[in-house]
Amino acid sequence: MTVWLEIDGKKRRVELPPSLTGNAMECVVDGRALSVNAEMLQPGVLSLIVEGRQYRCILDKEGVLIDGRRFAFEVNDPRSLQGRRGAGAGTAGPRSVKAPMPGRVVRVLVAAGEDVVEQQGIVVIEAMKMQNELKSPKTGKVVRVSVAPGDTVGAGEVLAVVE
Amino acid sequence: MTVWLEIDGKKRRVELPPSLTGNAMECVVDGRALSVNAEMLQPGVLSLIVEGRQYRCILDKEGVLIDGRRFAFEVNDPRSLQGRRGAGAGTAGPRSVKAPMPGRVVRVLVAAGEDVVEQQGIVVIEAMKMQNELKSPKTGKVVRVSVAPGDTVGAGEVLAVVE
Amino acid sequence: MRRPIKKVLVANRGEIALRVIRACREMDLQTVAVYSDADRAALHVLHADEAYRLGPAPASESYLRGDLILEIAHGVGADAIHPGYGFLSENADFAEACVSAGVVFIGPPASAMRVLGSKTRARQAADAADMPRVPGSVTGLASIDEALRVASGIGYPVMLKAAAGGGGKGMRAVLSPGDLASAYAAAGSEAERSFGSGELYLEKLIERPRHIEIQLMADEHGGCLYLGERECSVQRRHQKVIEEAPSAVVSESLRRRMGEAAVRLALSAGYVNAGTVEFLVDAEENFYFLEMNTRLQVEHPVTELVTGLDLVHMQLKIAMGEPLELKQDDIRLRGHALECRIYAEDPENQFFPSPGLITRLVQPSGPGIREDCAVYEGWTVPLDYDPMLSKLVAFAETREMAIDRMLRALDEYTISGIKTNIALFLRILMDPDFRAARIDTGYLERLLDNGVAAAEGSTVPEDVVAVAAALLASSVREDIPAAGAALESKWAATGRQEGLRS
Amino acid sequence: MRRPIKKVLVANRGEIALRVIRACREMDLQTVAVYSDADRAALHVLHADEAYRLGPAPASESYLRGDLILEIAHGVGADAIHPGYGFLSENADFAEACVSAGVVFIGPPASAMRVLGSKTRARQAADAADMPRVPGSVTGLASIDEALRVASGIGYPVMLKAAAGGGGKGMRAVLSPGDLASAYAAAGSEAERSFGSGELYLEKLIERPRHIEIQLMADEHGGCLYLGERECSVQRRHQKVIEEAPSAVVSESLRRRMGEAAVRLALSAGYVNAGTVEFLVDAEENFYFLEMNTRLQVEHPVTELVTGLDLVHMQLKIAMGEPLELKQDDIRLRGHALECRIYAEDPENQFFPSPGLITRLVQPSGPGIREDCAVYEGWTVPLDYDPMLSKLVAFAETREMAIDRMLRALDEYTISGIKTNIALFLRILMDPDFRAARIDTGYLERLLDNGVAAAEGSTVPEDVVAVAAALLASSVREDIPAAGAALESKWAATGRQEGLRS
Repeated sequence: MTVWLEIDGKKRRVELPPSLTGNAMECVVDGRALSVNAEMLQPGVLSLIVEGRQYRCILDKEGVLIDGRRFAFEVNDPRSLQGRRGAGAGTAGPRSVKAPMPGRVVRVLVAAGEDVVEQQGIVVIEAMKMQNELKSPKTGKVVRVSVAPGDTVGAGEVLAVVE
Repeated sequence: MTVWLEIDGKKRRVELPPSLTGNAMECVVDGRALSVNAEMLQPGVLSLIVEGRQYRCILDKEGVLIDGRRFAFEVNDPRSLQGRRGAGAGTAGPRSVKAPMPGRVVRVLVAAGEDVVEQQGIVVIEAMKMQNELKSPKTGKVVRVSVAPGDTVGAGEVLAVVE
Repeated sequence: MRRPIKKVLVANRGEIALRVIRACREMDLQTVAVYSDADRAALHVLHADEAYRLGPAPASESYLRGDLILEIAHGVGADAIHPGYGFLSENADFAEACVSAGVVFIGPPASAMRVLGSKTRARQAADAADMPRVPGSVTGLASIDEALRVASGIGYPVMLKAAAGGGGKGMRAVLSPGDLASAYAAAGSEAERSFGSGELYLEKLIERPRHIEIQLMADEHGGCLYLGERECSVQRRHQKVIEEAPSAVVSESLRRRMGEAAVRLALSAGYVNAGTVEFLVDAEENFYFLEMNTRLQVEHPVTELVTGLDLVHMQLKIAMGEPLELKQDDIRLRGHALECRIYAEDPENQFFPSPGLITRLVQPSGPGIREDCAVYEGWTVPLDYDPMLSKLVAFAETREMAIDRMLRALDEYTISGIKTNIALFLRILMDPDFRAARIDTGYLERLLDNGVAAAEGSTVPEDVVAVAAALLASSVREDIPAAGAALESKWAATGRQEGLRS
Repeated sequence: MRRPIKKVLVANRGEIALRVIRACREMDLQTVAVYSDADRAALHVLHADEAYRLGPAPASESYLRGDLILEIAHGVGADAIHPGYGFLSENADFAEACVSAGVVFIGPPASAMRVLGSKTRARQAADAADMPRVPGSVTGLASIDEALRVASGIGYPVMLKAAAGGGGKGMRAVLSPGDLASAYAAAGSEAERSFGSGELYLEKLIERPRHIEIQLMADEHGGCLYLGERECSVQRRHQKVIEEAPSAVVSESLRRRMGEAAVRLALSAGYVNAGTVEFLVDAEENFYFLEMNTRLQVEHPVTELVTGLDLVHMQLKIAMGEPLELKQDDIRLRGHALECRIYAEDPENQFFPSPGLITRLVQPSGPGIREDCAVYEGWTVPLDYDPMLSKLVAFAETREMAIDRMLRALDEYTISGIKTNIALFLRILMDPDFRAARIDTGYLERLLDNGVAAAEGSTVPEDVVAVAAALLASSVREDIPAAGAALESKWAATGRQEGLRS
């Protein structure tokens, strides 16, 4: 089985043996052979031994934690794993200001049609007793503000669009 | 949905609402109505509030642990839950001596054809550095001994039969 | 006079509610939990003997509904209420209502709360107990003119603070007279919004102060002990992030002087039960009274570990009218304890809160590790309350070993599904300044200016990361069911699969 | 002389291997785990920096393979080996082999192990250090005739013991001369089977003795401390079940006398590193030398909690050649600690071992609770090793509160899928005799004669049990995957479901 990945923005191709017999596995990473000893303790919790070195690997929302350090990755396969977005996305064209988490809109700092600069405050939302100012992703003009103070918004919901 | 149970040897009939809306549920136990507030925190971990009293209920191998106390139960439905055996089984006819856990046979204390009394030692098996003498379930004659010293046996495996 | 307590209602949620419930169980007291609609699946409910719904998720409709809570306490025959911290814990009217309803409020008398709860009145009390304090206005400022007058009197820089405030809300540093007017307006309205009172006062700004507080425990019989200090200088936006006991800079004599001053203040106000007096300490070991918290503090566990005492057990005994069993000389500090407040927030993204479903939880344990935590795998962290998930506490013989032990524990800790500030702690605990105890209340903000990511580079080869990712991705677990969902989701399925009669 | 240690190989498994690995991480030492085929998914492997396979599951082919372990240590450049307890920890030949291979053995020198490891030689050393011991034969018994002669000399009842023995194997109580011959034969063959040596000795049987032991820590420079005692009288078949520190019956003066006697013995044998001297103590506070364990003990955590020290950190520093930092007067006991050994066994069915898959694990935490544990949800407890799953330890100001705290923690504890002895602990901790510290080495067997089930009846109404059972039964979880299975089982499925190219 072959898995295409993007790790910290870098494309990788990993060939895994078609089936697992025991823990020893011969893998091929970008053409290089790699012998590993793998054991899945719990779903999402993997012990990997490579040349004697043991790695504690835990599947995380944004990627994999290995020995306490996070590596963001994305499986380049539409049919696999949802929600493994890395960073990215260009700055050209309209950009939307999205709610990073569920919350309540406290203040709207701009109006449609207003010119804004990158990092200028657009909307303030509150969650868990903390207020957070959401800033403009780019310099441009506010084409739309889709929320008003008091609104509750879900994570990822578009609050405004800057063009 | 109706569930037939046997709890600590007693038959119970529990009618649960066909679907769950929120936590409040009207149940009927052996014809008596009972309003409960149920929340499943994790599969097998249930918080039950009845008339204000809160019960911490955890599904266990032999039954359910409620506030630390175990209640063995069995669902009287052939198609449901395997392996919820209570006690039971008569003393008439041939009875077999089974391995209560996986282990290794250390000694065989009787031979086929031998007369034995109830609780007489039949086989000694060892697991986790501990030896355990398995005793005859009844007074009678050993009709078969199916293991020899050194054999490894699985849980539930028949070691000998007494008639 | 002794009053028997048999059943305690815990008017709080989260780890502190569970911690109080555990203490009650250990003292063989019945426990009553209350919960909002967001908390039916919370652990403080699961571990209580009785549980009652308060209302919808917002605190104003649930955990702040003192009337409802008292009604429940009355209905179920609870003879005492433990308020925990936050919510109603410093509400003198509620404390009073409890007393008149014949329910013991596990905390100070309303009178003492009123004196010490208001910053301005507390400052007057502090002066009376001749406790050193930061020069500044004793009473609230009537106007911007008075503010300007007072400020020029004590000299800039100065700090504006909300009289009813806390947690940094309604606070502004002012460096010169020109900035005072705007800061006065901003702080006033922020205070109005946050506390319903715009009253401000003003004091001299101490440069690079440490935040050090004294834990007090007072009984009804005039007994009052100080249980050493806590160093809480590692703060972000005036919120404590790491606390420790003892402080690396407090000498035995400074401890005694601060402790005795704190005791004087408490006794002067007729204080009873657990309380904390906060001080600013400058580089010359001068200490200045800041404020008093008239409740159990979040960070009380570090004091428990170095004193060997259980503060909640002591609170309960005091509430029963018992005198303190210990004398001041019996209080001995041993070893060093460190607490990390693990928050559901994203340090790499402006510390945005990160509520949601916890899909994987691997918690540390073993020697010297204590965790006060009320989350679990499958729990959905609500967006309605404080983002604290857990208090991870490490104890060891020395400060250095406590830090290294905490690092070990944080390495073992995994919380998936939501963002947490665990990586931030690794960064702080490996920072030479923190390890050398060169910290003040501005320390963390300065550290954060250099970015959050931990310094040390990874020792994990790229190919290993690739294989790990590939294996995990291709054997990914089906998402674990959220609490509540568990029941419903399985429901139909099981009905079918097992053919239970419908 | 100081010797640097950078990398430690832990020649053990289970909770003690993990505990040692944690201590190493805290001291910034690299860790090397070794594992048998039954332990690839064990936590001591998951938490190590390096991990190497030893061989098949049986200890004789894995954890007892000193040759293999030394080979690995050599190959990976480990400068020290920590043996934990059991397995190779008291094997003098292995200790010697380490030294000659230039690897530090974290424990006493082989010479001291040889003297104190053999019970008969240890008894001679005890006499030399004029330490009181139970009257009896110093050397092994040559024959039944000698046994009869010695027995009549000291008077019945007497106890036959295996010279190379431990854990109660090869032990027999003999009440009258008539029973001696058969007991001698039985004990001899049992000793032969268990230890490869049938050598027996004989001593006077002390009535209702307590088992109390002294923890020692000795450096290479002639320094030796006693870290107080542990009360280990709650035993089943001579296996410790509950340990506590301090002992409820040991006075300050008795502690000093026992401690100083233990130190004398250790110094006389040139002992270094952690060790424990076991005593029998009778009702008149007489103490008799029993044996010395030349290693870290399972129950060391209770000593750590009351002294505030970390014994494994001390072991590592001593192994590096450092002198002890503390003097005897620095050792102060504070509070009370209790340890429950949670075993995979079925108290309701002759304590049969209960290996297998752990399908649900809910662990206690919070104030005063420490757990040293190396199992997890999804772990399959192997049948090849000791059945200990976890060491649950409770600390509090007093013995009574430590007991009640342990009860609280045990109530929170759930292990499903296998049987455990948790219910037995509830029974013991609620027993008036235990709570009054009226215990001796026969206490538990007597308690068990009255059956295991906890006394108190349930307060749970039948109908509630019925509804709980019905809800859980009809929303039953699919069994969680066993470790290892996780990977394979998901494999094909995922391949299909996600259509990853094959």
